[in-house]
Amino acid sequence: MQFTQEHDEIRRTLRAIIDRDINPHVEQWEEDGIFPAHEVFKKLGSAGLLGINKPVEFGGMGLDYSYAMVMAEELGHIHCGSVPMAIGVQTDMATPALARYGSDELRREFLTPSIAGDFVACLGVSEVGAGSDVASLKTTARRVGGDYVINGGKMWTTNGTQADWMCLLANTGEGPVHKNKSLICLPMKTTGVQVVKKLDKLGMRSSDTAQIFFDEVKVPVTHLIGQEGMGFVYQMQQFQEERLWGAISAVVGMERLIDETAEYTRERKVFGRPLLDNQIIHFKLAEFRTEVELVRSLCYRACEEYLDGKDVVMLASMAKLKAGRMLRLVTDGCLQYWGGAGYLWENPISRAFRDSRLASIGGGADEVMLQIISKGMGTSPRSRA
Amino acid sequence: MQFTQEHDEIRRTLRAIIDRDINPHVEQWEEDGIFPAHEVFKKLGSAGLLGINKPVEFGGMGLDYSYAMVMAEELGHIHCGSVPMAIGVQTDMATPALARYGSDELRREFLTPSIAGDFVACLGVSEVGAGSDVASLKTTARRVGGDYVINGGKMWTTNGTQADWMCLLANTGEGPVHKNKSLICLPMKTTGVQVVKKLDKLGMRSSDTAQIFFDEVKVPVTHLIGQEGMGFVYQMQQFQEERLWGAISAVVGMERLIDETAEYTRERKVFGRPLLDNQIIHFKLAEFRTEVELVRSLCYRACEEYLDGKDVVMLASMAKLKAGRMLRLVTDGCLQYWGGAGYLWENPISRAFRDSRLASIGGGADEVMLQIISKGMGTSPRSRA
Amino acid sequence: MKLTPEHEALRQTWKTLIDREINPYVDEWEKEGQFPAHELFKKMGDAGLLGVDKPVEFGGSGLDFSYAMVCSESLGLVNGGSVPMGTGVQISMATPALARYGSDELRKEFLAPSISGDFVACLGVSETGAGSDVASIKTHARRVGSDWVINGGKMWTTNGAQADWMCLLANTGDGQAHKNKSLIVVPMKTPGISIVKKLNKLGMRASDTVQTFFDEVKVPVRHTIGQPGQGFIYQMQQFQEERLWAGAGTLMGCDRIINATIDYTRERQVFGKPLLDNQVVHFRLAELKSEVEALRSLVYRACEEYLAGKDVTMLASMAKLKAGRLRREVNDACLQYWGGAGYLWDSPVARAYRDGRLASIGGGADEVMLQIIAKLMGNMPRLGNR
Amino acid sequence: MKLTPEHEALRQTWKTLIDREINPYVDEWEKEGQFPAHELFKKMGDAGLLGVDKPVEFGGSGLDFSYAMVCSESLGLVNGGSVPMGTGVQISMATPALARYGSDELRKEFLAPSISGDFVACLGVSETGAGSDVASIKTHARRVGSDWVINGGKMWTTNGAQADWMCLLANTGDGQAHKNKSLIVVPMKTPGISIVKKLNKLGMRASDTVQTFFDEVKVPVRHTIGQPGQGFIYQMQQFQEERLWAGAGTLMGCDRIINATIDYTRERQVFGKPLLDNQVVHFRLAELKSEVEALRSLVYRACEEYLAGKDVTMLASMAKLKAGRLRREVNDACLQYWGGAGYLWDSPVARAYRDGRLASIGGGADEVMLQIIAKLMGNMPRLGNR
Repeated sequence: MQFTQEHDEIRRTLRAIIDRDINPHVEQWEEDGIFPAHEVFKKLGSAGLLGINKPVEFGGMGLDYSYAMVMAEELGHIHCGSVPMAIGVQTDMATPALARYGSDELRREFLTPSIAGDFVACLGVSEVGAGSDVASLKTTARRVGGDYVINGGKMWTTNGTQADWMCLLANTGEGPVHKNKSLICLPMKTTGVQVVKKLDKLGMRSSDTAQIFFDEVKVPVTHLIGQEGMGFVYQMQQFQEERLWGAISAVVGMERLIDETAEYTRERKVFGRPLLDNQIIHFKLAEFRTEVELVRSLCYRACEEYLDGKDVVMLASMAKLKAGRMLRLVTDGCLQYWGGAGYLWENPISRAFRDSRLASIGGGADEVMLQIISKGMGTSPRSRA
Repeated sequence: MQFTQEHDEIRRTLRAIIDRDINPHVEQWEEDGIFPAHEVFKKLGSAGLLGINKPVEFGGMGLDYSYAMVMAEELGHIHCGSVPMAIGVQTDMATPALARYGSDELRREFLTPSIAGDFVACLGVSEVGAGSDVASLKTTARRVGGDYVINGGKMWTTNGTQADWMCLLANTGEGPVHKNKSLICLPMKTTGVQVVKKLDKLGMRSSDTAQIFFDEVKVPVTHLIGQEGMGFVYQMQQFQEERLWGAISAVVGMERLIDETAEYTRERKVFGRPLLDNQIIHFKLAEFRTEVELVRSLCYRACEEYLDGKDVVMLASMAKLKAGRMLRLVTDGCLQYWGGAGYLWENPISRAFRDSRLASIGGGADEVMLQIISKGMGTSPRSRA
Repeated sequence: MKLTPEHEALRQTWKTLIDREINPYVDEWEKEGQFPAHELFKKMGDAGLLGVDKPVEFGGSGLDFSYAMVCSESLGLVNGGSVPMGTGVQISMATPALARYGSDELRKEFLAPSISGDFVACLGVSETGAGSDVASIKTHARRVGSDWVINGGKMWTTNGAQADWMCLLANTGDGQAHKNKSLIVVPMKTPGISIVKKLNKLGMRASDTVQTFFDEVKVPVRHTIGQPGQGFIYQMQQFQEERLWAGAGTLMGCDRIINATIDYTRERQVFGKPLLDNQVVHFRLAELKSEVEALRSLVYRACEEYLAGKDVTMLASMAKLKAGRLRREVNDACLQYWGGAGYLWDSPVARAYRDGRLASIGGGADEVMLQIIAKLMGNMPRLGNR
Repeated sequence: MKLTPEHEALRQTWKTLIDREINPYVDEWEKEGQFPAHELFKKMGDAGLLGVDKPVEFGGSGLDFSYAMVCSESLGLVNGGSVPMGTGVQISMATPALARYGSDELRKEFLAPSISGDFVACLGVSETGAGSDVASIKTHARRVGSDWVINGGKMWTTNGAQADWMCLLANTGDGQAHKNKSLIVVPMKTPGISIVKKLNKLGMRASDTVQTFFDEVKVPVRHTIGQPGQGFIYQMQQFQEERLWAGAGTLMGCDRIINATIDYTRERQVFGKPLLDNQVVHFRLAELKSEVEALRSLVYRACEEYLAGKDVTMLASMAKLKAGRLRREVNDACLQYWGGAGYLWDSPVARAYRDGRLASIGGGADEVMLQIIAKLMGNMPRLGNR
């Protein structure tokens, strides 16, 4: 993976916004339990960072995926997990299908403002009864004249209380579960859309995660993304970007924690010498750093193959799996060396510990990744039945 | 668990035999690929160590299980895994059912000489197609007049080439797989018993592990242990002792390796100071020692409950599981600190590495233990179906 | 350690009290940032639960330490780590030395009401600069007439905001770090004591942990526990019980989370079958349960030897080490199977995850235990080489 | 690292040669305790496999290092670790410095025949007292007229019993440990060289590993590779390629064992279903495969940066570290699912288990890698504190 001037340029631009407009406010946002998505996204949008690999006609930069990946990586400099996650939803989880399959009209209406940072997007896939098991979701959108009438509900919706529109996955027909779903652009202001509550979570405290209900919600059928019945397929593709994003966005954060832990333990004296001088500590940090480079390499390689037009389902799932595992090990391991100080609420390491626990659960749990990989290896019973 | 003078006495007696009659010959036996079981067992038998918890009428000491456990623990002082394993087969795997359910006549014929050390016993349960899955074994013993006529074969039989008799598990009827089996005392000299080959193994090199075939082998029905059809049940009980034995017999060996590694690394200088001074090493040894004490405590507790007449299937399986896992970690971890020297064939640590890999496989693999424990917890699907 | 019907009865008493007086209120206490120690301890005291192994003449039951172990183990039934920790301080961290070495007068004044639940106790050992490294504490008490005049500060003090008295470790002389310390009973109302702030922690959010400062704080010299200069030794003994307590306290806490996870995954349907039917799930739970039983065996064995008068520093340290590691492993592994539901703030497993993380840090970090064990194994390098 | 059709072709050539000339004989060689290096290397030489990244004028193909990586990776197809190790010494451990810094005369005399497969090479760095700690080697060469006179000994020398020449690291001066060493080409037939014994190892049993002694061994000074005194530097560079080689060599070795385990467990019926259908089995294999792909990505990335002229000491050390750890994990985990069959001496997984254990020890132990990484992270203590 060879990086160009343009890649570095993106890193610099994003980094400047992070240092100036994001990190100084994280503490407050964490306390508020929400961050001002519109305000932050507008800044990112104005800098062109919300449409790096999106079509130019809709305000994107039209660059290849490697540039989007570089942005995801750089997001690790943000001092919490919530804001990067929200940005990831906007750029890599709720919009790829729209950008790829949406009609020009639909893209003008929803994609352009999302790239500009005027709209906040959210993704409506998970439900109370269907997290890992997407195929079994229950929300329906039945056709009535020129409208879809939507009923049901979504769970774990990031950006849910602030979003202007949702990329909704719903059942639009009977038939087999993999062929009866569609992706629909749903304006959140539509009557019948009810944000039930903001969920109180272990971590990701400045991210607003909502539960949402739909009661006879009407949207014109023109809001359909691509073809009816292709929703499941589109979403699976969209998941690929989401997983790669999830993996690469973890790398710099881990690196930062490792460095901060080295710093802290270098200053901290116990039994008269720097904590860091304990071999158990500097070796452990070396081991962590090694694992981080493994995750990074895996992402870079997946990106290269993705650019070569290869199917990277396997590599992306492996990267997501390993990133989730490592985030838990690295945050838990580093916190240990901060001792009591690391256990204090505002300490960055304790926030990272809370936030990163989500990585092995959200966007397809570790076990889902293992299932996908087993399938790809042709070793899971289902795959041979 | 409070130990008495008698316990220590047994430790002393066994330890003397190990130091005088066993350890000096281990190297040679390992090279020969076999050890003289009759010779060694005679010495143990004469000291009364082969019948510690066996009935006095047949030459045993009639002591409770805690004394047998102390002996198993002490066997860890032997510088290889093969000899302890062979002794374990004699005392805790092939003879418990006979001692508990055998007729006086049968016990006089087979138990007494096995306790005296004149007979070497082996256990005939595993088959090529039935290792973990005992119920599915294929060997049959059909009744013909006053005889059983045995056909089939056994695999992984420890002591197989030297044994005088086998405690054989065979199908003696049709019916359900848990009710159609019986345990039978089978003299190995009987015509039709054919020891096909001594297996060449990764470790346990001084133990003779055989594959055995039975072709129309006749033994009188009086050789039946207890009741016909109860074989599976008896064997499950016998497994309980086998597993507890497997766990406790691992403890001292691990302790010894940890101490020897401390010794070696204390002497060995690298970059001008003792290897042991590396925190990564003395902390790792501390962690290992902690895990060893956990295994030991679990065995002691299981023994106490066993003596109280409680069912210890769960604790025994947990002990076997954890012992197998720890043996692998401890031998692998210690070998690391011996460096190249540890990789040399005759090095005790490299032998331990080869030998101990069997612990997670033999006598019920880790996964079988997990299945038993899941069943006991009422969490495995089968157990709820 | 043989569990008698008496042990069983004690466990039952705890269970009843926990079901009735604690678990229904824990969520509320977590929100408020502390549990009402006086109110709750009084209930425990009335039930005779705060002094099982304390002398009868001061209101205790005079039973052996195994009963204290049962208290710790039973507290694992509480849905959260704060109450067990606070109660542990009261029963086995701040009071053992006083009960063993305190003068009758001192015990009448402070131990008796702590056993009856009228007083809340806290322990003053850790300082900002000296967590693991107790010998290097800076707080000192100089003798002025018949008083100690105390200056300095303590950190990470559990129960600190509500405590009536502190079992304080302070330097009362210059000499050698292991011989110049004393344990002193300090009433928290004494002028000069200021509680700087209640610490905002990752977990244990129903427990009041504070930082305290001492500015010319006067307490009578007769408040010294046992011999002046013996404080370090006493505290080391006190640590032994604290570590055994921590080991025992982990057992039912882990059982509780494992069982809750079994129930949850049995109900939860994914891909058309109970989550629990996944072999990775029930095998993992079996593995964790095995580890819990191994720890339980170690704790019981250590307790037995302790009762037999043996030195159990090694076994107690091993129990503490393993307890910390295992808690983290169990909570992390179980949370995984709860998925998003487990990530919700008030889910029992999320709370256990936050609270349990302290286990490898508080009361002597894992690395301190490793050091003790390595030392007892005779493997620690000469200081120059560390 | 982009894999071109040329890389693919090279891989094919290796596969054909391995299937035809190596795997059918490995069992036999294991019994004999060594593989016939001359015979086998000649075949590799004829196929142009021993000098892919070596200069054309000495019989090499003059391709870049990525092709050497492909050689290493392809050798993972061999059913055992001995041949890949011996070949690795020939291609990437004993010859890179000679190819890069050797005089034309020296390269004509030793490199060319090593590339054609007529000569077998070995590397003389490790000593009994200096495995990880290269700077402290004791073997020295003093200059007498136009000769070096060598005394000392080497340990753990792969190919040692069959080698025609050794790339020897010796002290050629007194000065500073990093500036007083030279790499010298030593013909193994030279008088004064005695091979003490072939070491009997836990694994790698088809590889001849020896201990060597040098007693007044004379070789002309022109046998010095590059500048005298630069030996340590050259060797450090040579180590970099050795570590990348080790990383790449682990990939297909692990793939091979994972795939063999998939095949075995798919056939093996337990409790009436294929062993592979157990979720713990196929999930575990999926996890291991993920780790292998992560390592593959790291190795490719390191190779790319190496080709781009960047310093890859850090990435190469990480690759070596992870390679050792992963080999052990894969072999141990897979052997488990083979049960008794995997414990049989000649089973591929038992051999991998024996052979693979060396990966964390040879060519710089895991702990040495950790030290290098910690150092490059700027986290190593001043020597006094270590």
